[in-house]
Amino acid sequence: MIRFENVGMRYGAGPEVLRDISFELKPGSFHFLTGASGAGKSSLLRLMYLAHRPSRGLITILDEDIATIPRNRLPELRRKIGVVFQDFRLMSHLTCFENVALPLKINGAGSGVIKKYVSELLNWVGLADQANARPATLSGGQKQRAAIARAVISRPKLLVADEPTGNVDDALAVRLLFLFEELNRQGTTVLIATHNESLIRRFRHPVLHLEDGQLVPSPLRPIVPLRDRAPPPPDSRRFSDPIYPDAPGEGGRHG
Amino acid sequence: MIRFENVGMRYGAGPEVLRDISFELKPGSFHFLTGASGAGKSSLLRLMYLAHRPSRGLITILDEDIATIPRNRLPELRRKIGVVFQDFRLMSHLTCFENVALPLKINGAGSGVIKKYVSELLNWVGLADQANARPATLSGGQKQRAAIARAVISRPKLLVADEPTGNVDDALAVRLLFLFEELNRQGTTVLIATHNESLIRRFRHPVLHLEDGQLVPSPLRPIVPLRDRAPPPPDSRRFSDPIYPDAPGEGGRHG
Amino acid sequence: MAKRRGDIPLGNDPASRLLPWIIGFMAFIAALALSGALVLAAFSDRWSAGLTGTLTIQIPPPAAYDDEAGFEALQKEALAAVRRTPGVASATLLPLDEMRALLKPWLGAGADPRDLPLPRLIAVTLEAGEDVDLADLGRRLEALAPGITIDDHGLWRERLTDFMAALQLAALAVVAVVALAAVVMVIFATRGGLLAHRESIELLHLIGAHDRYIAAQFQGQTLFAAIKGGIAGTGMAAGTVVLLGHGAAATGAVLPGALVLEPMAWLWVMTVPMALIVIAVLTARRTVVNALVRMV
Amino acid sequence: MAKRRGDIPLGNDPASRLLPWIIGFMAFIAALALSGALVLAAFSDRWSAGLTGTLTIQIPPPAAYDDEAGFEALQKEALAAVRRTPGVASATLLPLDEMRALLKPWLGAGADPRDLPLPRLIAVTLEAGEDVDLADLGRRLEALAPGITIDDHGLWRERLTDFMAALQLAALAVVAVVALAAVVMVIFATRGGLLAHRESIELLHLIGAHDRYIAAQFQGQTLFAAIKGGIAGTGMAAGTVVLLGHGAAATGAVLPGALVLEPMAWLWVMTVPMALIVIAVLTARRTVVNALVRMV
Ligand SMILES: Nc1ncnc2c1ncn2[C@@H]1O[C@H](COP(=O)(O)OP(=O)(O)OP(=O)(O)O)[C@@H](O)[C@H]1O
Ligand SMILES: Nc1ncnc2c1ncn2[C@@H]1O[C@H](COP(=O)(O)OP(=O)(O)OP(=O)(O)O)[C@@H](O)[C@H]1O
Ligand SMILES: [Mg+2]
Ligand SMILES: [Mg+2]
Repeated sequence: MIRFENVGMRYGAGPEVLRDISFELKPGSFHFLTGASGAGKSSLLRLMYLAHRPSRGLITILDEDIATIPRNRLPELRRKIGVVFQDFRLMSHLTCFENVALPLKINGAGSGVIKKYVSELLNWVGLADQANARPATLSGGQKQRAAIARAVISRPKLLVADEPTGNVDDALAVRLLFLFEELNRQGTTVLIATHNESLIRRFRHPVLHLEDGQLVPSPLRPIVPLRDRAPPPPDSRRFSDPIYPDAPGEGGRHG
Repeated sequence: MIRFENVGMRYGAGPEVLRDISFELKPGSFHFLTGASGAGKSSLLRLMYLAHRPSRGLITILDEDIATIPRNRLPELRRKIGVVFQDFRLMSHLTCFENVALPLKINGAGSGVIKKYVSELLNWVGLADQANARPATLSGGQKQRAAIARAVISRPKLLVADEPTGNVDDALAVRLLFLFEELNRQGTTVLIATHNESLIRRFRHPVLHLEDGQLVPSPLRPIVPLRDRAPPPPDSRRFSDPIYPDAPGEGGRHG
Repeated sequence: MAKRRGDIPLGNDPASRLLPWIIGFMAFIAALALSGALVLAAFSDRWSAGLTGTLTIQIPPPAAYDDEAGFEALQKEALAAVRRTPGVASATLLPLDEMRALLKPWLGAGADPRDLPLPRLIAVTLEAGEDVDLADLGRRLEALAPGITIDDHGLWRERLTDFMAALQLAALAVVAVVALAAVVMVIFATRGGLLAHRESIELLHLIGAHDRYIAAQFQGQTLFAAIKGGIAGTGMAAGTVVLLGHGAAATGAVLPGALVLEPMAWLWVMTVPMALIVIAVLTARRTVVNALVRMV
Repeated sequence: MAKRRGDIPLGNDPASRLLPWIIGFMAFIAALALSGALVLAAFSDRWSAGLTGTLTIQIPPPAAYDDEAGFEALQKEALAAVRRTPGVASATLLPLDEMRALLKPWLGAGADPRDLPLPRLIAVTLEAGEDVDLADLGRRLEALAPGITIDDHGLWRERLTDFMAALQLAALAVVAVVALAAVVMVIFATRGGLLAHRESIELLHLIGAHDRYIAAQFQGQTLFAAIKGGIAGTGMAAGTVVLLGHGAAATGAVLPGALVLEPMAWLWVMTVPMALIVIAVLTARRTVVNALVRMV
């Protein structure tokens, strides 16, 4: 469970870029996060993936109160959170394959397991041909897909994606959203910050809307009940889980 | 005038990512460039802003044959080309203001001129408050707008923009397109690579479409005659020209 | 494939690329300075061995020109007294012939000093490392007969030791500066690496890497750089020392003993790269651990 | 505001931050080594001045004990012969009293060598820098009377000069290594800077900057680093030299002349930072210009 209560956030000694944020994401929910450029979407996500501490308020991430969690237990919690960064943050000296494999490697997975799951996922996002390419030689959309693959490779309990479809065309964006929905169906809580209005219209998930650092009702769609979801699209495929092989919902076809 | 004749391009010893590209952009024209992720849009733009040489074919940029131009005349030609990079490429240690001022500074402009024009332009793209912020402290959309401001600050003869609206919402995207159109109206040749279909639908400029490294007719809109343009939107504003004060079409209101 | 390479491109950043060179240079200087100090120590020992470790005792001839028997008895007593002294290895009465040979240049080649009333000299060799109580010996000899004097070549020895000590002090000062410089440079290089890779480090943190996982990569990198640099620098210094020794020998130097290092001294020189490696790794570890806990 | 700072964040990258320290360290070592060589040179000059520059000529007493007049004539002739020799500054016959004082220790305090047939000694001072043809002088003296010998203290002088030369050779080897190391390090640091900032450089190129605009920033950066490091390192070395000199003086060393640098020698030491700065800037410029023409 994710819960924000009266959260404020500032960078350094600057003004508060987030103010009085309160909301709750149920386990297994799927939300969009919208707002104008500079409204604070990325900042809110930074709080969720534990890159920043709030200046006030209470944050609970996956049932952990992040104000009291000791530093040495942070890595464990972070391994349950997958992040797609707005600027990708791929390691420039590692290949596409190695970048995607990184979370598994840090988790101590064996190279056989790594090879199997990473190849499968690269295939899914359409990067099989670029497996051995360095990020510098990837196109914008290819980088973005590699970043997405890295975020989902370890089947996180919480997936946080910042503008994950800004560099791909609409067809590919829809395909990537299917990937997130598949993950969501297996129990992952998903929050996606996006500017893409056609995506939000197509995938009827509830929307959190930020305006100038505060949560306000979305002009596109007020927050709707959790169960009101679009049915899974026909070409969504499952992929197997390298880290939690017995995760709920597992057992689909393998690509 | 921009002309490509049977151009091919490869990175290092890799396969050709562009093949048999032939087209011509008339001075003062405005084109979109579309194509799936990895189709070669950014590569084509790299050729246009002289970051890469073709492996074959003939390229003429602003009436210069780039195969024969001596190295010491390249800077002069490049100063006439404004570029919005897909990954922004802001200098991380310079402020937003200094980044936008860079082309003027390299051109030898005085600090009074720089201050006037940069402030005006930052105002236009909505970054007046962030003038003294480093890129690392800007949001994704703010970075993108700074990159756009830097590309247009010196009134280039050719403007090349790679996915300039990937990180901003549709309203802001439209506003930025107005900026490009205003520039275009003053004589700048514009080429914009984008995935944003709603933008292409709204601004009825001709479309170059890439598929797997080759130019094919656009599914959205076949290339249309140059004069078939949308009328200027009501809120488009002119801004004054720091480098070519007597550029054609100059004389609008100053913001 | 992902296993062989570190996650952070540490080998790539400028600071890391410089580190082996810096450490190599410092190892070179430190090893050279240390070798210098050691060579000087051995050399000064050997040189002053010709001056120290020996005494000359001079027994004046008796005032009465004809007391031959008394003079000989006095010589024997003095010799016995000297031999009894702790720390004396041997003592010999210089034969009259040698005395005369010594005197010859002063008397002219043609002179025959056979019948002169000459003082007698006792050549004393001291045991190595022992300190002889010269004051006590002097008192005892004085008691036998006034006028017996001890010459311990003190001035020369003092000059030489002072000079050598000054040189050695300079050499050791250089070694100390190198150790300090090594700490400073490693701190800077490591901070440089942390700065250059702060985004990679943040990313690793955010995907769940422990501090020790990250610190290990820095430590490994520094260890590698220090080993490379330390060995290369010390090797070059050793080569220089050997070459200088050979060069000095080739110029036909008449120095008392060549300018070469003893085997034990080589062991000391070998401690230079080891010390540098230990200093570098510990410094890097401390710097990284301190920095990491302050990051996200 | 945009004017004050370079476009490329050169001061920020690890290699650039290290550069002043590296150059400082190298300046320290080079200045110290050069000072050492200079101190040794001056010192060895002063020390051997007591040994060289003088000769002793010994005239044996005549075989006939009573040929006083002949002996004195011989002494005068020899003295005249010596004084005629080019390069001789002065020559004095050692008075008999001094002769006896010299002999006293050998003859015993009580002996009176007044009536001994002593050889006579001529003390010769040579003109500084002049080379005297000793073989010719020897032949001429031999012609006057067989048995006249010349003692030029050669062995001592040779030992000392050899030793000093070996030390100076080592010091100059260090200076040479430092110069080489400076070139290598600057090349690496500059390449590191080029690598670290290759994106900034590409961007500057793409928005129309000339190569010289970019190269100037690197050169300025290196100049700044070299000035900082060169001055600091040389200053520290000068401090060390002064301290060592004082330390040596304070221990009451009986060295012939203190271990201090002459004013002229200080000027030489000052060339160290200047040479380093020139080496650094030229190397940086070359490296950058070579690299830039190969970029877009
Ligand atoms: N590291 C930082 N230091 C200081 N201020 C920052 C930092 N990062 C962001 N900001 C400021 O915080 C505000 C919110 O930024 P944020 O990145 O959260 O916006 P966003 O909603 O993600 O925008 P976008 O859609 O453009 O990515 C902006 O005004 C931005 O300038
Ligand atoms: N520096 C490079 N070295 C080698 N290959 C590259 C390099 N840059 C791009 N490529 C390859 O060239 C192809 C075209 O890339 P390009 O960046 O032009 O695509 P794009 O149309 O801009 O895609 P996107 O919409 O995702 O940005 C891709 O397959 C990419 O992997
Ligand atoms: Mg953002
Ligand atoms: Mg692209």
